[in-house]
Amino acid sequence: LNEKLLFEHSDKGRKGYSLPALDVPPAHLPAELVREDIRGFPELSELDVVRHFTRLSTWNYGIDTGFYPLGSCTMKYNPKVNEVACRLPGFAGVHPHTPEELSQGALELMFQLQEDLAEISGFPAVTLQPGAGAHGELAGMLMIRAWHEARGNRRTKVLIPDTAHGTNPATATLCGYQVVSVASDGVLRAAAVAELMDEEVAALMVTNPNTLGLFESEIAEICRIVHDRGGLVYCDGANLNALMGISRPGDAGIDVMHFNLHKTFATPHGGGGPGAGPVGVTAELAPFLPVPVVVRHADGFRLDFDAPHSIGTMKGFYGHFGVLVRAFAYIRSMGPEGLRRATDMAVLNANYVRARLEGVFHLPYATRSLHEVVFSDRRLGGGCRTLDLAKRLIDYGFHPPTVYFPLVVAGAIMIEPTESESLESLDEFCEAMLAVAREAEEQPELLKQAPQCTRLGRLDETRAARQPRLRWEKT
Amino acid sequence: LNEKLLFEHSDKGRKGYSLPALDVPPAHLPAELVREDIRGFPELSELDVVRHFTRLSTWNYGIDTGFYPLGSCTMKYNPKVNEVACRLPGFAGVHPHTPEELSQGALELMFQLQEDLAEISGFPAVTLQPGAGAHGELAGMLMIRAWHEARGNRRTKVLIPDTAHGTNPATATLCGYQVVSVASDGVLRAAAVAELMDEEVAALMVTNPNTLGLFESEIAEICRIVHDRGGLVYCDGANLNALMGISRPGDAGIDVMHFNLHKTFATPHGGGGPGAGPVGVTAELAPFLPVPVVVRHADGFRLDFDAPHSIGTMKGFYGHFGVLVRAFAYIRSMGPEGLRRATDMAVLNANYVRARLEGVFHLPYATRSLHEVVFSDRRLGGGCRTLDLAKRLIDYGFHPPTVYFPLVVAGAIMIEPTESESLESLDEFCEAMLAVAREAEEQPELLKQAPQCTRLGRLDETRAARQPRLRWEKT
Amino acid sequence: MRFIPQTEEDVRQMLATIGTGSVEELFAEVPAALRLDRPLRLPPARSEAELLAELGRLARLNATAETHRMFLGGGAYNHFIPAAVDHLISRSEFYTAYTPYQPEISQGTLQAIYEFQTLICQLTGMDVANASMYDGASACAEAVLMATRATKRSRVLLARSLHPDYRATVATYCRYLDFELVEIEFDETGRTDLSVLAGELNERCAALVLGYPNFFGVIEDLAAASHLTTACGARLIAAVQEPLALGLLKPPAELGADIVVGEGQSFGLPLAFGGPYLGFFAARSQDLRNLPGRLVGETLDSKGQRGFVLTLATREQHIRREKATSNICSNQGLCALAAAIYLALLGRRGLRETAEQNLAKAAYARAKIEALSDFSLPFSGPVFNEFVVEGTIKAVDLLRRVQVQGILGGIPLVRWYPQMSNRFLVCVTEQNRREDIDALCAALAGGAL
Amino acid sequence: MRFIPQTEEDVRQMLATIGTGSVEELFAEVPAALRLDRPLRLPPARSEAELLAELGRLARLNATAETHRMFLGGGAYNHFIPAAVDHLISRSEFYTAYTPYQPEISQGTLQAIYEFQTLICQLTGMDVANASMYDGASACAEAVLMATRATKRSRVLLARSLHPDYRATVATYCRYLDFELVEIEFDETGRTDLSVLAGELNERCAALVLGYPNFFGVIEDLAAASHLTTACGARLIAAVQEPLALGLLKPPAELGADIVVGEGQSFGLPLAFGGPYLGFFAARSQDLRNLPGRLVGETLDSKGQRGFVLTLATREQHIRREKATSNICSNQGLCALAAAIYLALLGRRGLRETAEQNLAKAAYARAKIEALSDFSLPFSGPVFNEFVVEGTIKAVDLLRRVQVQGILGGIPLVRWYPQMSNRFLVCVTEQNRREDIDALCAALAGGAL
Repeated sequence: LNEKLLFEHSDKGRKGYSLPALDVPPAHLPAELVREDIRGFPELSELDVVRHFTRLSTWNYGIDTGFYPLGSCTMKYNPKVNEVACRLPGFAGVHPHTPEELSQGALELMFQLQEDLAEISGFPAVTLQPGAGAHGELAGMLMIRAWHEARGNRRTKVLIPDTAHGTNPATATLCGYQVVSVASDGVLRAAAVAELMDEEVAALMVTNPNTLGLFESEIAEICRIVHDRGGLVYCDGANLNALMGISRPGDAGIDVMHFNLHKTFATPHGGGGPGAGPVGVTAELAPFLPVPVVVRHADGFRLDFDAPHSIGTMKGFYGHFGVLVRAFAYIRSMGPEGLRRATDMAVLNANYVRARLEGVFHLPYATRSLHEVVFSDRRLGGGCRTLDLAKRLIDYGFHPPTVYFPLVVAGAIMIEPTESESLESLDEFCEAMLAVAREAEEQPELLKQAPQCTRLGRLDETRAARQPRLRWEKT
Repeated sequence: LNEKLLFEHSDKGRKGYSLPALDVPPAHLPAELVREDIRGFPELSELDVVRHFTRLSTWNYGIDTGFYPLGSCTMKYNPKVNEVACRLPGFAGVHPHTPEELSQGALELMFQLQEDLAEISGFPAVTLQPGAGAHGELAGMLMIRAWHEARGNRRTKVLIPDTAHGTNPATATLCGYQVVSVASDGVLRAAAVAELMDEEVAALMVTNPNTLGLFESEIAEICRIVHDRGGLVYCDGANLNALMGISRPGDAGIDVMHFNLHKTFATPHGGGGPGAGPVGVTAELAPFLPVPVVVRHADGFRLDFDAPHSIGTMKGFYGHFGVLVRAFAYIRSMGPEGLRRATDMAVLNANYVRARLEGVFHLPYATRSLHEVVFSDRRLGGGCRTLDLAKRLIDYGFHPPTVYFPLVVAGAIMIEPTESESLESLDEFCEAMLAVAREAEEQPELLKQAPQCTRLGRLDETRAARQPRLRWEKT
Repeated sequence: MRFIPQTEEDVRQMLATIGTGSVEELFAEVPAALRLDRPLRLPPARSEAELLAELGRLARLNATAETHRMFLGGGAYNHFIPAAVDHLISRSEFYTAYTPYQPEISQGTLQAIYEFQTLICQLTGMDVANASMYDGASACAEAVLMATRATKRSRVLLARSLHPDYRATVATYCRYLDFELVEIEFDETGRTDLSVLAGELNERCAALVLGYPNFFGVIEDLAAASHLTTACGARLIAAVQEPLALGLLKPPAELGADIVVGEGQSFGLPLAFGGPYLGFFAARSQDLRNLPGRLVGETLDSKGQRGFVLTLATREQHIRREKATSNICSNQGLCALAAAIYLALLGRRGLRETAEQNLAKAAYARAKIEALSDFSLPFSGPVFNEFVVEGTIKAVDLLRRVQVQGILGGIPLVRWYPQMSNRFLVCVTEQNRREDIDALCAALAGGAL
Repeated sequence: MRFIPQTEEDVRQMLATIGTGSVEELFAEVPAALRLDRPLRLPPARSEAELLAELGRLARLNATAETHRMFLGGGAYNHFIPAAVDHLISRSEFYTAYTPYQPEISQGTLQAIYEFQTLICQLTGMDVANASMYDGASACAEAVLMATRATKRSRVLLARSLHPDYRATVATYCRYLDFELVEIEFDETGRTDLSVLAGELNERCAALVLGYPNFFGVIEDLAAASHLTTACGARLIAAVQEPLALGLLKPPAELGADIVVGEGQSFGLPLAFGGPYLGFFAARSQDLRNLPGRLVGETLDSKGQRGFVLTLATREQHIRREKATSNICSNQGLCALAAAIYLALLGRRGLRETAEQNLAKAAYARAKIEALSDFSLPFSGPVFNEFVVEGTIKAVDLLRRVQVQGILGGIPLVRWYPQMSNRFLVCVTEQNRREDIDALCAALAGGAL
């Protein structure tokens, strides 16, 4: 069934809200400040609105709908109790300008979460302020630059491996750096870094495990090389789910790392956000953290704005508090054994999928995988490409893996099952992958015309970009 | 996509729960009291369970999914704020054995709801205890019998019109009465009642408006006849949505009536329950109400168990309190004008659907409809029956109307739109009905093979009854 | 009005289609004499914010386990409800649906109820379970009615140790059905006195109803009772007021029960001042066509796929009318769904471990209370998570003193057992921490002085 | 572990398939020197009940509008959120989904965001809006960056009356980009001093940023500012910290703004100690290909049906990498959804009436406070729902006295404006009843003594 746009449903005079009667005299602004009616704005009853968005929701696919092996996104289960926790009136209703003595609960939670993230990552200082991973990257790279500037040593370049997320170079640019790409052979080699590392390089940005799901086994040596030449190492923490309780980036020589709470710590992705991107740093970089950080005093917890070397503030207020509550609830629910078990099982699941599929799908890198595995479409028959496979998987009831990323693998198919999935789910998914591979050989049109089981068929993205229509207008 | 049964998913050792560590010594029962493991019992993770029931939910159709014109069921919008209200910790968490001084909020709400229902219906005394409409009927008919017994006048029969819900005769039987059916010509005629009314008749059970959606216009005269011969009149309140602020059954001479809070007062139907079936009675019948009723004293509200003439208790505790909270919230949200407007618009909506369809569908009774309208399949072409029409409407995205009820109309199609639906919804539904009628003429197989757009096709109900399989067992 | 969508323009247009001049005219069939000539006398409409403020005020007047240490049981239990339960039953496809009369668009409800029926069968050991009833008390009454139908007998024995609401509800349902209801005394174990029972059983008996556990928290000897009922052809009905006990206790079927009914509130339903709760009803295959209430059965669709439908409706009132097996025409659908979710989450091990925690905590509390100088435990029979305590003063007074210290210490028994003025019923669940129990004992000791 | 499904038997079987002997071996690529040789030092796992108890304890330490009369604004507003908003965003299809990269199974998110974009365009009067950003402050920073890209200029003027967090965030974002940031003073109206502004504007200016309303709650004269910026080719950026004002105020586009950014928290998002909130970003068509952030556009599917997709991704970092228009690669999807639902519920009339109530209540409070002997209103410009009050003692001390009476009376301004030690910002919304305002006035009068 189709569902019109809100604006197409509307009927002059309908309403879906209620206000108390006004208990003070009405007031008026000078007429020249006041707008006309908003043309085209919705007018609907509460049921109209509820039905509209309920219907829309049914065209979406979430973790609760089924297996969601989107590589690099760590689509693990979002515990229901966390949704209750962040809605507790004392958390949902506390105003950010509330005096500290009346927001001790919020501050204590943030303080404890700072400490927890520090222990998990091996970084002594943590800011919770950034709103997402890329925002954390920006905060982290600004701190790196501030550190260099404080030493009177500006530097101009940042090294980034060819497997990196696109946000890494975008962030480096935003910090005024020039990006130098480093080739890897799946794993980043110390020698390759050594060759490019010079006195103009402010930092190396790495992801560990990298976007191929491989541990950067030369990372300690790489950090030494960068440090020896006066640089710092930034780690994109997107893949921390592979390392909890196993290895701490802070112990390996990394200087700065962001966390994706919406990946590793089970906060929901919300169809694109909100996430949260705390950043951990070494003691040396701690003076540069954004303000405020939460500190503990004898008489309670406080927001500390007094940091002369701070890079400043990354956004309004103190962080995505509602997301922080969920992540904190997750860490407390898991405990140290639970987090370690999550990592163990995430890696086991990825390796199981790899083992079941590698005979049929082309595996570009043979190194042992951690939490995700990247195949390519090279062996796919019938002229089918990765996109066709992805769309056909939809017909089998699965969310497709990440496709065409990382860029170093042509036609990449990047599968991250996470620890949340049972063997039963993995088997069903592997069967589907194998069935689609057979279909590609035998009936490639099934892939090329997929998806068939969705309300809409394959969407024309080129048309959208060539003739942009970005808002509804009355026709 | 299919979804296995819980038991078919299970894997020995999985769990979806967590308990605090036991903080007292373990204890043991005598071994002969202790069971073996429960064979076949589920073992699932939290995600397994969440995904299972999320998927199941998507195979259901609710009011939030779309138009639900189920006649006699008053499928109106269930306001979201009422779901919040009944979950307030002070309502959801109060134990029924809490001392009265610590449950004054619950008692005050119940007292106010008793008063509200009394005002809406015109009955001075109300019990909130019955768990559903049929349970209210049972309470009401037991009170009628108790009243007769108290007068030393047993009586043996109950008159019930042929348009009545099946629960009416079933209830009368449960009270030890013999059922005498009264023929109607759409509306119950005073003359027909007069003819059957004698000294053995304890009561007449009517529904007003009746299940054809017609007001029982001779009801005052009928009540006089029954009363004159020593009987009482019971009213099935299922259709009260047609009368709020218009006419009060208690003013018309009715002695007892049950309310369906899950119909008239917008509490959700829950896929079959829980509902709530309060009963209103005249002052004369008040001593026979079930215990307890909530009474107001100088020092607060109390549960009054001291009623020597009471028929006793209908179930555990005091009523479906969680449902009562929702109904109370609804009444307060609507106010007197809102309830009246609901009735006006419910009746307008039904008459609009009638006007749009009556040229095409056969309308067995020409009397002005109130809140619902009953057609029959007599004019449906291509050998199609009501069931075929119903299943085909599913393909159009609508929940079918009530079918084959009331029994006095062969192939009945009973449509109750309620006030919640916009003109836009009604038009879409009427277009679909007219389209299906055309299809019946031109392509009757579309109806006979419907539904096609659902996960399952038409289900074999005969097979289910002939070879009953009422539980899963390991095969 | 945010719940009513018609605009004045809509109304005009609809009236034109209908061919009437006003909404008023649509009520032409309602005689003037029956018309209400004034507005309803109700408070004016509240906005959503005002409504929540008013209800919030009322809600805060009530004591809960958040405001008090709670030791109340007696047919309603303070168990933890995992957040996933409420999340799932809040899916509007479940809670805004009607009875699944159109199975093709109701498979969610139907499969969940089929799973619920199976879970109840597994817990009780019975062959068949219905789709649920209003609550434990009314399910018990329906069980008595079924036993009389099945045996065509009219004498019914009820243990006096059976929950008083269950006994009262049976009495109400049977009020005009010419049955003979007899109550059977309990002995010093708190269990039904088997010698009295033996004397009252005869070939006119349709049924015996025992609590399992009973109102005193004591576990009745179903096996012994079953020997006696079987001998005279009466049905043994086990009525389970605390179903969590079935995580640990032998299933009633194994001990010879013929019908098992009970209250499912413990399985994921909030206390909510007594309702809505969840009656369950299970029986042996022999009684299949005598069952009251709805049943969901498995079948096939037109393409041969498995599906579920309401079935055996010929027992029910919309077809059988006055010959129906019961007048019930709904079930507690959403409550049964909650129970199925709860049981699926706890699963095999969780149910057992939760039951074991209840057992252990109650045992700890019993031992500690028994050691207090002014308290004794009058009944010697085995208990699960609640038990009767006898003090030296009136329980009502004692508990009021305890209550002042923020403790809901138990339920005075005098209302139902007038000779038990110094006795009260204490319930301990997995929700009570050791420190709560210790606080209760301290308060009892202090209150008894 | 209830979130991890693998049983020991599963693990054995999976290891066999993989061909390794232990899970440990899967980490063979992690050098021993980098292995953590101890368990993480974190508190042990909590059960769900324990977790809720612990979080409940923390939550109860915080003041809210349920515990205090609240007059705090300053970029975050206490507005009523209809229950339907939370119900709908709690549909797991929405909140457990990722970014809608696969449009065929993401039409729910995509259509909702398209509707959000449209609603923002309608509110601001702009041509195009993106799919949202982290919050108002970061959206403001992105707007400055876009203006410098579009104009290829590097001088940026920020009103000193602009929200301090917005100014600080702009400064952070621009820290290493060789821009010249200049702050423009306000005058006694509380609005930006247009004569100072005229002096600072020149042909090197990329942008001027004004609050609308500004941090003092005052409505800036956008039209006048626009004449000046247009004359020198700079972009006028309106930053809306209280978007409810747009229900009543002229849309910035109509007054000549080139870019409109702001904070959407007022539209159905909880206060939540400052986040997650909702940055919105709207611009004119000329800037379409310079926009930061995600965009949803309309297109057709293979059968010619209307559908929605993420579009113009060539601006973004996963394609453009270091040449991207921004490094942002997410949006506040669920917050944007909440805002769309909120706006749809309020609708045309509701938004206006809610704005009018805010205006009226703030006017009532202003008049009443102004009448108090020790208080004055330092700024004369028109305000919407918040305003600056000047007392005769330090605002921090005064507000602490008011707080003791259960009133969060306002925000001291001294932290951002050191000369304003006696001034504070008071916000009044539709949630404050007249009696709350009266209580505030009484407490202020008492506190000033």
